[in-house]
Amino acid sequence: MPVTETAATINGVSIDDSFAEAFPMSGTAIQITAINEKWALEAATKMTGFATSVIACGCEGGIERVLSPAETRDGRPGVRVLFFGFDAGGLEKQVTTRLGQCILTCPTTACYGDYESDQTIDLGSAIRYFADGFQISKKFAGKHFWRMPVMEGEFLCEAKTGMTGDGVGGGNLLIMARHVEGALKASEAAVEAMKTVPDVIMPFPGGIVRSGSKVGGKYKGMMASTNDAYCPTLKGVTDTALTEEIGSVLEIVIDGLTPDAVAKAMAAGIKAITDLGPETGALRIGAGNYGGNLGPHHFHLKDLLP
Amino acid sequence: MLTRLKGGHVVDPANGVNGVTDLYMKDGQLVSAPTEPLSADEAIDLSGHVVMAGAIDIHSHIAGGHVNTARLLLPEWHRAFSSRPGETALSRVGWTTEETGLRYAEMGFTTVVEPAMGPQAALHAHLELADIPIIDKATLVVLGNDDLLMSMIRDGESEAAIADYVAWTVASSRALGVKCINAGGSAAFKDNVRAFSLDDQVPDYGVSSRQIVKTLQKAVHDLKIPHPLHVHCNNLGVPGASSDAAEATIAASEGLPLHLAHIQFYGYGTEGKRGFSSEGRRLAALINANPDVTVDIGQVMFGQTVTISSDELRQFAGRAQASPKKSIIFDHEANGGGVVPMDYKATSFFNALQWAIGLELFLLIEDPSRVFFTTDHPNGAPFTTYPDIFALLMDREVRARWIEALPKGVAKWTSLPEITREYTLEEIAVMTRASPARLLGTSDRGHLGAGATADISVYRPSDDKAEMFGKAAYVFKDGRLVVKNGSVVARPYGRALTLKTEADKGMEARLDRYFDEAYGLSAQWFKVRGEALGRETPFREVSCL
Amino acid sequence: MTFRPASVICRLGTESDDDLSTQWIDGRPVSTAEAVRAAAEHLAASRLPVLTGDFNDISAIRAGLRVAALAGGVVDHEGLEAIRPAIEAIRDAGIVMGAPAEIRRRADRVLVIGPDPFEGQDALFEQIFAVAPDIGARTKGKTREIVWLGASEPQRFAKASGEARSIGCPAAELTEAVGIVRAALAGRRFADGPFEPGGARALAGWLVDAGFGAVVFKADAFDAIGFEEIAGLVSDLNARTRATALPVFAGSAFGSAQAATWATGFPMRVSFGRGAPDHDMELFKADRLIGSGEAEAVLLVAAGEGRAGVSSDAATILLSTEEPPAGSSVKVAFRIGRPGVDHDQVALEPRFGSFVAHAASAPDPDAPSSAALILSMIADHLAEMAAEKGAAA
Amino acid sequence: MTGLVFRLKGEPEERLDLSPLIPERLDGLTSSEIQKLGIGTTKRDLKLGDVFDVSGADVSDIRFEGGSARLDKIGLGLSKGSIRVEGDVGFRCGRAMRGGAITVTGSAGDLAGSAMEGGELVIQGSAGARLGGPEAGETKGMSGGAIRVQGSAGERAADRMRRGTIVIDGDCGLDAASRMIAGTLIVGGKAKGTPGRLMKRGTLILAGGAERLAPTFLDCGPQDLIILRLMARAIGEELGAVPFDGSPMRRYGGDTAVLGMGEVFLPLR
Repeated sequence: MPVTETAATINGVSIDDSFAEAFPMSGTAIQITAINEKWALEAATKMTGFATSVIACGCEGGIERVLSPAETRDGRPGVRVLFFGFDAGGLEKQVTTRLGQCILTCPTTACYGDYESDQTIDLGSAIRYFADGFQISKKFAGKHFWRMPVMEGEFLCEAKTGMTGDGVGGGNLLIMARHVEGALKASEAAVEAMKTVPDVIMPFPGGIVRSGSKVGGKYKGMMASTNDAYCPTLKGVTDTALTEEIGSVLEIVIDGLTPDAVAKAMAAGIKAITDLGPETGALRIGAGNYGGNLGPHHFHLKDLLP
Repeated sequence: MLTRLKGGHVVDPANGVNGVTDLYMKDGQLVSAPTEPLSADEAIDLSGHVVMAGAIDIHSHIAGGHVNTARLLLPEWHRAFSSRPGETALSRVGWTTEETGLRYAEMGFTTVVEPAMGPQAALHAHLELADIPIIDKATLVVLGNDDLLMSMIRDGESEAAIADYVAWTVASSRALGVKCINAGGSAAFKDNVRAFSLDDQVPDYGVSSRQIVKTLQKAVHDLKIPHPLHVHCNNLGVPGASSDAAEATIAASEGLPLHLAHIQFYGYGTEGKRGFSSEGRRLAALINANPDVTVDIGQVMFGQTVTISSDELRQFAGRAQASPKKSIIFDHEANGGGVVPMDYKATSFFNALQWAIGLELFLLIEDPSRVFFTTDHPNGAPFTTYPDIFALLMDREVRARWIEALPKGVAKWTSLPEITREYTLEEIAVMTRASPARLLGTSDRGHLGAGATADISVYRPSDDKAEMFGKAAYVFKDGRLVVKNGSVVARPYGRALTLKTEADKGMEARLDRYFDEAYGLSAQWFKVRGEALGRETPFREVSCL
Repeated sequence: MTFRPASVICRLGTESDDDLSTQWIDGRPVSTAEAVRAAAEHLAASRLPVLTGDFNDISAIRAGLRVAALAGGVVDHEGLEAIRPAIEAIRDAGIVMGAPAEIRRRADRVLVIGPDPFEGQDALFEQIFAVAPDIGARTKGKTREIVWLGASEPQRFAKASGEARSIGCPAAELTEAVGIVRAALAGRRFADGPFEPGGARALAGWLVDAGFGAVVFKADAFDAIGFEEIAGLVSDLNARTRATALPVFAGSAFGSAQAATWATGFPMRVSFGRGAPDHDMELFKADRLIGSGEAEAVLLVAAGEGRAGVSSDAATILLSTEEPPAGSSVKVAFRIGRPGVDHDQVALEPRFGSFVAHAASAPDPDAPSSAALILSMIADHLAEMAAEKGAAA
Repeated sequence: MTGLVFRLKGEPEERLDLSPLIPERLDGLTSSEIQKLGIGTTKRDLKLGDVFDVSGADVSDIRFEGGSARLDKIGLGLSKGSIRVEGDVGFRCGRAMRGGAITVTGSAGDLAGSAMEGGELVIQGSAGARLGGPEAGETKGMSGGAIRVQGSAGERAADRMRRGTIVIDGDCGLDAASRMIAGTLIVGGKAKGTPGRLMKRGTLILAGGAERLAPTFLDCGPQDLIILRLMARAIGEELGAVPFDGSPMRRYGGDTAVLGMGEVFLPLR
């Protein structure tokens, strides 16, 4: 039975002396604007659909936040969306495919790069041929755009967006509670707090994943399988990480454009969970790792306490 | 005044001289050593220097309508272009008549042949030549796309009649020889034909390119014009078809002398994934095996230049590759032509291979008296690149450095890296002095024997051959010192060398009628009179064989 | 027929056989040598002299360029402004062009655009249009069809061998008319233009179906864009068939421009102010230089009646076929003979598409010297002055 | 270190070639070397010291006190630093510049910003013909950077323009944007003549309207386009307020005589 030391107990919530082990990913950000927030969100939601885990979805993506008209490039309501992939090539393929299917198609949208870097991936440059020779390239004020005539009017898309190879995937918190209601409440509070942190997304449904995983499995070809050490139903028969009072565990996975952004998000999550307290929320906060030998980024919970 | 040129290393293969000896000149001519050596009025010490006859360029587009059109088309490449910061690639060219003479003289060249003068532009060409200082000049007049010649062949007129027409054209235009450019190709292009080979027939005439070449070759031979027919073959620059055209034309020489121009542009095969490979080795072998044939190279060098040619059909095709993107194409009566700017890039696989093919031909053609030193100025490169080419021929280490810098994969497609030959000074003198003079029939030059015109170039020996041949230490033109330490110190005007031919009276009358009836032109307009050129001695006549 | 030398090889005659009635300094008759010396000294002393006029003899422009080179001056031609658009269009975008002699024998369809290109050039008109095409497998024996775009009547083309018709078009909209023919040729759309859409498409089709089409126009009747548009039409046509352009140049400017091009690399408005030739169509315009005061000396070559008028205040050296006007700013004046009449002349011959040496039609040993000779003498004197200066230094 | 100042002594008798007076070429020269720079255009071989008083030292901050329409080639090939001219300039101001900034408080002659590739050129007065255009024979005009003319411009502004932005607050002369290859020309006043002839691509925003358009320009109707808003905003931030605000304009496509991928925006009215 693994022994987990407690690093601290805050407002009755105990925090493991553990760390989240995270991996480098290629990341990027784009800005989607539309005639109103509804259509910007429609496009962003579609584009980030089925983008929970890079293993099966090709990328991890999510809405970072909704942007006010004052914050967007064209003065319309917008959404900032982040995507992460294993490498630049894979990321570009996913982003441009999703761009073509979900933004190009969506009424009134425009799309801009929203990450400054010398390293870039194509946006409009990749999908411009849809315009069948009627595409127009515009370069001004140091920016390059493609304009594509569409039935609704004209789809405007920046040629490229910046990308980073130093993004971080797999920051996480494990939220352990007496029962599922408490775990969910604590997790939701944490996700809401994390959403205020720039440059991060929580790619799973509502930001939360119940099927936390370990590497590999007994069946050939499975890259990941259920994290049995945290499954409450297996508490007795497996090498569990759970104590008796833990009846349900949820996980929040965080991808960020920088390690710092991931750390800030985790800290915000911990604060939200501890603020909620053990009665309505979680009893304990842990983090997932693989012993520290696989991922270069180690986010120790004790460093992130409120 | 007798001048003694003392103690130089004289390289004069025409007279079998290769060693330190004195030369004497008087009244613009070389003379035999006087019995009393101290009798010279003036002595110039050339010890430690290499002394050769003035160099002769047999194929360089230096004057005439198309050359001037190229100047007109490309003001932005001119040296003096008002506001372009820095030097441009073409800016070192002798782009004006004035600079043409100066730049050639500085390298020790004293005779240059403009190889493509249309009969209708003869006065224009000679006006420009008259404005080129220092050097002597000559022209080849272009036939082979003209209605009259093709009609005469079609109608089975006698060889004598055709020869009379050729003689009239040479005499009227004050040419030194005859050139034939993609025989029938320009005429066919005017009938919307876009590809034309040796055995293709010109529409409306039913005469093949081969027939035209053979007919002209025979006429030139029968007229005892020293310079054999100067042929620009069909399909220039077309991978595969170009080398086939050269091969077929070489085979067609059939025992009579024939000169093939800028053979490099025909050395293109179709192997490899780019469909572009070297046929240099094969062409060199063909030329080695055909002693009737002489060639000049038309070496390509890297940088901005412009192609100037009366091969209207190929120039029109080349306009797609124009860089910068603009060109001028002419539909003249008889010949056409085109001016297409070209930027040969060292980074281009194609251009790099073109460069290599030219050098392969230079180095694999064994007899230096049958291969001539040209870039087809400015088609392959401006003539101002000559010093670099001398270095490439004379120094294999220089070649190795250039090959090293080529794009990856080029070396695989050429035998150039394996070739170890280095041209000797004597071979250079054969290629650029003795043989060109013999080829042109100008026995007064190309050598340093008594009676020769005192056109002499003196070089300071150097391991850096580009430096040595780029700036002559001294150049004498007609015995007068015109260049010292690579700079022009005097700029007299030279003359145009013209052939002493006489037109048949009957042909004269026939052509008066023909040009009037067929074209609404006066035959008199084709006749170049020296008085119109405004020089004291515009011409020097060369005898037929 | 003889051709009298008229250029640099000539030297001054002796004072005794000199005609004192053909040159003046400040209105005072002087010897040729005196006048030449005064002209040379004046040019040498001036900051930026400008040579202009009609230079209607290639020998004269060659000598004039030499004068300018030696005097650090500018050379312009009074006819240059008219052909400037043609020069600019040709060098900016290129052209496919043909010789009249070839068009005569081969062109089965001729599109004439704009004002009558053959006004004052009857011989050129005769040369091209007196006969039907007689060579070319695609053209021989065909009846030549002529369309004149921009005329209400075929006028002179009614006399041509073949069939002529006209298509009206306002002069100001000719470039646009050519533009819509190009659009029609490429299958692109166009709005209502100077002639009806069906007409534009029909004209485009007619051109494409030619065996050898010719597009003939007055070289100075269009601005540079208009010229480029016409050249573009011919270029477009050549992708599918054969066609050639014939811009018809009048006057001596284009020939002079060609001579300037071989001598300096540029087709005039060339300055030797800093030694090497420099080119600018605007800055080195004679009128502008004189008007602004940047040039304070002018050498004017004027042939023909009423040409001797000198309007500027700049000190002028005048070479004129007329007597110089009294009381003008003319400092040194030379009476010159008429090229082609009193003297032989080298000029661009439109029918030939190249230069022709014309013998004097009425050679007169007593005629005043040619402009070429006077200019050559001035150049020689400038060269001597430079040599003396060099020797002194 | 104070900026380098060239004070014009008086109206020069001849045109001056001031192309040597850019930071790249002045750097490392002593004051007396600068005085001896040849800037004349006639055989008199005029030196800089004959025409200007020189003070200051910082070559990256050059100022001309006093201008003249005879001061040609100011900032030719400039790649860094700034040049300010208090007064007029002659031909080719900022030609082929690649970076840096030039401000002219007066007016400029022909070919201002000719074939420029980068940097910013501001002319507070008016500009002559061929603003941003190519020199004789060149196949490309302006290919980058930004030009603002607060007055009007002469004929053929933006000829053969390939990239970059030109804003003219006043009118522009005949045939603006002729042979345009790409890029953006914005005109606040009236565009005279027939703008856009032979344009292949590129954008003309003619906020003050055009005298006429050729029939090879086709009306595509009123368009409400994000790109207009974006350009108004981004170019406004770069060069100051622009004479359009991104609201709908009428779009024409052309010139179909050539490629037809260009566009002209005119006010709805």
